[in-house]
Amino acid sequence: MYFDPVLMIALPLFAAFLIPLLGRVSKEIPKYVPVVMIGFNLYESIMMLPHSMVKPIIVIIAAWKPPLGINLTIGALGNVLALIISLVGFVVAIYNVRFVQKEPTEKYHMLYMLMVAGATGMVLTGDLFNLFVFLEITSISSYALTAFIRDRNGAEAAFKYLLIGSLSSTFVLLGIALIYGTTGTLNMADIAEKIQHVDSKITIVALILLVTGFGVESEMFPLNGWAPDAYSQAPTAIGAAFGGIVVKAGVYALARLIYTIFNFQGVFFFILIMGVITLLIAEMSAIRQKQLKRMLAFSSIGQMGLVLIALGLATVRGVEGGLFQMFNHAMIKPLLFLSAGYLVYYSGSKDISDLDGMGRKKPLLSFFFAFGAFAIMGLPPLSGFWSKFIIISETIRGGFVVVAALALFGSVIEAVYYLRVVGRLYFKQPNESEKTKYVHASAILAMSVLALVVLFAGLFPDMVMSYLKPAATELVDKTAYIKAVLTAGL
Amino acid sequence: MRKAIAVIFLGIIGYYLLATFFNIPFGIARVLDGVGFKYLAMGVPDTGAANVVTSIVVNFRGFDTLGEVTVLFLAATGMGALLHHREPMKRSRQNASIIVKAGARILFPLIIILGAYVFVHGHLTPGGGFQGGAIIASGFLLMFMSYRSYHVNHVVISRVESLAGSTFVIIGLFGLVYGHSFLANVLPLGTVNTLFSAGVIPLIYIAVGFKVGSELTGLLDTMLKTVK
Amino acid sequence: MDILLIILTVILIVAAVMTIRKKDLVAAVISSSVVSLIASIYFYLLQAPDVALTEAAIGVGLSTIIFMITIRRTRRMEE
Amino acid sequence: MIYYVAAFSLILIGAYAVLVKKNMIKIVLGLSLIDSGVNILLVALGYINGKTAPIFSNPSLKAEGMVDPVPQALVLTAIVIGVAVTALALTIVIRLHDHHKTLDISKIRELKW
Amino acid sequence: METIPLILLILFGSALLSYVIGKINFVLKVGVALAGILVSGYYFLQLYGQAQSYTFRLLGFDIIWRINPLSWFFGMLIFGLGILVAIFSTSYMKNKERVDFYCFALCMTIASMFGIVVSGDLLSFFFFWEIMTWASFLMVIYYRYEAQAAGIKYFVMSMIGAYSMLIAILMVYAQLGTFSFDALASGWSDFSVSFQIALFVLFAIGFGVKAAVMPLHTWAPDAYGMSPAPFSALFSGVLSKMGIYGFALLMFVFGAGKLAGSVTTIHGVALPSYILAWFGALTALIATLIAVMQDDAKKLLAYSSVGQLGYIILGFSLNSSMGTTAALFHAVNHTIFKGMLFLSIGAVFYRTGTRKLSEMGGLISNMPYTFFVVLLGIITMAGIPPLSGFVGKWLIYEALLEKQMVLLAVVAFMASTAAFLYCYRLIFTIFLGQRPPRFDDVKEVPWTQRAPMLLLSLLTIYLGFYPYGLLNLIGQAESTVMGLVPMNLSQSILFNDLGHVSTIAVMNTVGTVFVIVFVLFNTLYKRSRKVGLKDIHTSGEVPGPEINLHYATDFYQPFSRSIRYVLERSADRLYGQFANNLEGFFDVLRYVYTGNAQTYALFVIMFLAMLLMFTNWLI
Repeated sequence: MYFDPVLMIALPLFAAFLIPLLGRVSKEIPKYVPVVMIGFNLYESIMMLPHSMVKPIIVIIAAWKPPLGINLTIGALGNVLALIISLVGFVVAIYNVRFVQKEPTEKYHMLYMLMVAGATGMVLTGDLFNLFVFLEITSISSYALTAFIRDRNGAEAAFKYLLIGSLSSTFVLLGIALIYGTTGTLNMADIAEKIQHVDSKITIVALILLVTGFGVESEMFPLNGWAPDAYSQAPTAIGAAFGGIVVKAGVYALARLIYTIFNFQGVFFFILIMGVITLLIAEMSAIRQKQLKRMLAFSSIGQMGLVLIALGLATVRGVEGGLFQMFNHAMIKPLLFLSAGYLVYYSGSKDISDLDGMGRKKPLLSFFFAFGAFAIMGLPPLSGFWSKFIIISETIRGGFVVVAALALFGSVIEAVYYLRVVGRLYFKQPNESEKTKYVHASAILAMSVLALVVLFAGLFPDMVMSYLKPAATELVDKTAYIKAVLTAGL
Repeated sequence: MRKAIAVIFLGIIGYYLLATFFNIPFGIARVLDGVGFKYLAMGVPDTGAANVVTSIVVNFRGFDTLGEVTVLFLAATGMGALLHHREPMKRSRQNASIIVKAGARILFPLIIILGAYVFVHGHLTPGGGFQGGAIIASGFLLMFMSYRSYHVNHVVISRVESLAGSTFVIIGLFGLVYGHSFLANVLPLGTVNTLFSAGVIPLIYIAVGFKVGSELTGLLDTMLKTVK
Repeated sequence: MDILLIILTVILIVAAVMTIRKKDLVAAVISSSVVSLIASIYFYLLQAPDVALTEAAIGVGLSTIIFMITIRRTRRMEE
Repeated sequence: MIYYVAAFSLILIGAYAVLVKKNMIKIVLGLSLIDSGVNILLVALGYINGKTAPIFSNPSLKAEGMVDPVPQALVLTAIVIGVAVTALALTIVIRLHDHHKTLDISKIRELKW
Repeated sequence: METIPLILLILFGSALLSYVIGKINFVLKVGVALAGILVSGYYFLQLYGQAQSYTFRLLGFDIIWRINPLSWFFGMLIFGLGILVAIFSTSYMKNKERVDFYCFALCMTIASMFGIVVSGDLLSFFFFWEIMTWASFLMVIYYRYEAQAAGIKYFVMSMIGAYSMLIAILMVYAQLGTFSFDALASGWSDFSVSFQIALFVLFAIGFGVKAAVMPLHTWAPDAYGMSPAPFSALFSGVLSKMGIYGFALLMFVFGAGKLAGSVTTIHGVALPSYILAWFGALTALIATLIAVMQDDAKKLLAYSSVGQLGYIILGFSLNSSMGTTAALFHAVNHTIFKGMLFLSIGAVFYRTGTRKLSEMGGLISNMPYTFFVVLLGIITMAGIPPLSGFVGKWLIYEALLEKQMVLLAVVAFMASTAAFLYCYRLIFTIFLGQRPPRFDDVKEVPWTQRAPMLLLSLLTIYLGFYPYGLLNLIGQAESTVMGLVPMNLSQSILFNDLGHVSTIAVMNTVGTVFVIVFVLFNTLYKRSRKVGLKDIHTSGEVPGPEINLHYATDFYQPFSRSIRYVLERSADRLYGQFANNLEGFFDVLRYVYTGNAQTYALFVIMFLAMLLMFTNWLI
């Protein structure tokens, strides 16, 4: 039993508008509002799952059938991503409850909730311009959150992010202009239907503009200059959420574009190549990082490179692998970020070299970090293994042996730098014994949930995959999606 | 060096994009089955708003507008968060001359009324919540500029903002409850070209007007204040 | 009509160039508000009075003010 | 056509400012120039020669005689989003200036490599 | 419940359980781990001679777990040594920190190795292979502070190997659409020659890393040396055998040994196999030479282990029945004597707290049992009759001569002879000579440690005397799984084209001679002479006064001078340099992230411009 899915977006917005009022009542309330709202989203996306697997749920807004009105199209893919986003969002929201002490906290919670709502909107909407609006909601809240700490580096990172983000969003707008100018519609399914009759010289330019725009959010090289800075300078929880929320929405938009709306075969190969380049450059940069969070940021980019490779394969199985990788990345990266955030906090320095012997002082945090590192390296039986395995297997099946070898080379590099950090945590003699500080229970809870999900997905990958298969099918075979939207309510 | 590279690549982009856009002839109705003409045909009979742009912004694509309001809200919130200081803040500005002050006194109510007029008549004439809100904000700006001591109550502003924003969503939820879809126009459409027509459209635009007005005012206030 | 349009366009481009050329940021911002103003006239000519009004209120008015405030809080000259 | 040229001039000039100008306020100005350009372009795409604004201010007007209203609605949204981004960008610029005492973006690169 | 999943479940379960319960007290964690291994060992014994298989689908892939004589053979090694090591650990690990961690890693390693041998498809093979890698990695880093470099080196090299194997596996999958061994076995000969060679090379790299084939061996000395002694035994004795098992699969089950198509053959062996044979032989020789130079007892054993594995690979690469028999037989031997030696070095370490040969001496009277075990161990290792080591080496020489590879036989023989050098040193420096005063009150190790060592010693005597049972087992594996005709066997006599040898006769002869010499020696040279610490002959050279002549440190000084050329060009250093250069390159590359926001914006513009210019490629 699920409620109208539009509430997944409307209620967080409503709550966000109300937070200033609620904040007057008590300072405590705003802390829990995101937990409740995103928890509701989580509930919704779980309850919708059995329905959306069968056929897309079309939600009509303002009583206008598509393509006239805006509609939410919750196919398997959108639902799975909404689930991922709400799950990560929920966990990070729990973490936020105690972690955020920087004033003004109520604004922080507001921004955070809107970021999650925006990302949810991006993956649920069926309208191209609405996608743009939600992209802006997501990215503006991300800009503000990046600079939230208000130190010099945070502002710098935020400015970079904003510059690149807004530059690219104008390209998105240009692309939308081109599409509207030639097809006269903004509904994605309708566009997909009508764009076949448009001169491909025009549509390819539209696609390029849109890919450039959404490539920024999905961390494609060379559009990812913002990522390492933003990840490392944002508050820890936000850095964790970027990988699981903002980037996922960006990749979703990218996938939607290249699979559903447009139909260019060469683009897939292009995405594949960009994926490899992204992966390699990110891993190579990561290995030389001195700061822990910055290293994690580069590693995150590398993981997205792997996702892009999977999307570039354009096979159902490959996309499944890519979605699985996205799922894993969304679970593991927050785990790493949250534990790293605490480790950095306790060691009092952002540098990896100051983490010596934290394994002794903070065994649980270090365990979570090591667990996450092992999972992201793709060691069985953790879930990272399966996604990597499927992607590489499909890459080789597609005949791209060199690509697979390069991706694996990237994995080796990844193993090296993660092991170096884990080594610091465990192998080095702790420099001096400080009195141990308290780790909030909400943080431990958040990390445990993520770790359990990772372990569970690794032991029972079929459970996860059974939901990803319809999602991948929906993406690769777009006819069902288009039909569902255009016949909605008839 | 950077200049040269930038010019070269911008030249390339400009060339290719212009070439592409020249393929789309200007000033000709190209896509006859596009949604735009359907909106034109349906706008008045089905929404009751004389201004089709308004009916699109508030009704057909009302969800976008909700997002848009959120974006503005986000920007205001973000700025508030970024310029937050623990110490109380003040505007530092010399009092303006007596003429300006006197003028401002007279102009301020007029500007507010103009703004209100613009957003109340959004469904009939050009203009609407955003424009009206901006006009109201400029009225407050005038007061900020003229009177050093002029003070807007932050609590009031944020309450207006909150209430206006939640009104928008509540109207949407009413649509969900009574009209089976979010933001559905559940009120009677009335007679076209009268003030009380077009169902929820004016209500939403009024809410948007209040919200945008208070948000922009708050935004300007935030930017003008500094720590002494 | 065409001549008016061409004159407007020339002013637009000149104003845009001035926006990025002027060392004095206040002058640059004023130039950019001229750009917005002309854009607003464009919108009017393109039968978009709603957009014209918005651009006039927000582009010409509000964002100019925001720029001005920023300049006052930072520095006026481009170094 | 001249609208296209004007729009692209704005976009390119703005992009040039973003890419080359060192002063951050200039960069933000460049961004808003790009926004204006894109907006002009969008509205121009909806224009149809000899047709009127999409407002039925008196009953004699016919739907067939009006320009496409959708781009106008989109631009309305885009303008508001643009100003929101500009405002936020300028706030960040103020913060950066507070910290670094400069507006020169090439001097603000503590996060690199 | 099916036996195979049951065993895996017990092992993995006891790993987790011993870790969780292990927080409570010592007896519980060790008890749980030991019980888990013993119970699963019991179930494993029941699998003998059966042909069970268990299949299920995972992620749309068919997973097959099955037992056959070959996997039973290797399973026997795993459980045989695994149980002994577990028993040994009960006292060895007492009063050590993080025993729960140790037990976890031990059980995980054994479980994953068992998983490898029962895998009937490449996917689960790779899955368990990876688990084995990280589980043993946890063991290598057990002594955390010193072990970091060794651990990371081990892990990274294993990963490179595993990924090269993964590429091969997935190339097979791309061709056949299935991971099953059977399909690969029947489909192998249909592959094109270049594809076969590519697969062969990729698989060989993957297995070669685990089997420590030179030049992929560099992790081995450090990793063996760093892990706790009981685990070193398992590491060298069984874990490295997984690489050997891989080679057995590759050469005989998959059929890479008889590379179909037009590949040059040398002495009846396909070229890739022939090259592999040389790799094996040179590994045996060079590793032995390096082993001679080691001062750390465990490193010495580690290099010797690398060398012995070289022999085994040499045996496999001959692609003949005799070679395979020799290899498998030697694999068992190696497990036994490496188990003995590592455990006894562990025992010595347990009592003395050092592994440096130069610091020890004269422990014979303190630890007589251990001395006895080491004595038997080095005799087997050097391949001297009458113990089982002789049978294995004899078979290898025979197999080489059968193929008329004289040169290889010479190299192998040289390596075997050189092994005497370090064998002698091992026993001499630890147990003979003079005892440093601080070791005066060293006691023999407890029975839980003595028993496994003695058991292994009995086994090596038994196998030297009566290898028939083991050879029969190997024969079964060869005929049913590996597609070879097993050797002609009769009770204790080994036949081949060149002749035959009777182990009983050998045993009798050697035994008689030994008794005679022992008696003569004791009667004729009854008086023993106390020697000074520096009274020693340096490989026949007269030492100059400037040479520090402690008998342990500079035992083979002139010899080491003569092979310095080899030592200086170690692969390890080469890899280190390569890795450094690579990192330097990465360092340059990351400068694309200049930190300047405008540069990033320029990247966006350039990206867009490039795409617009090459639109034709995208359509």
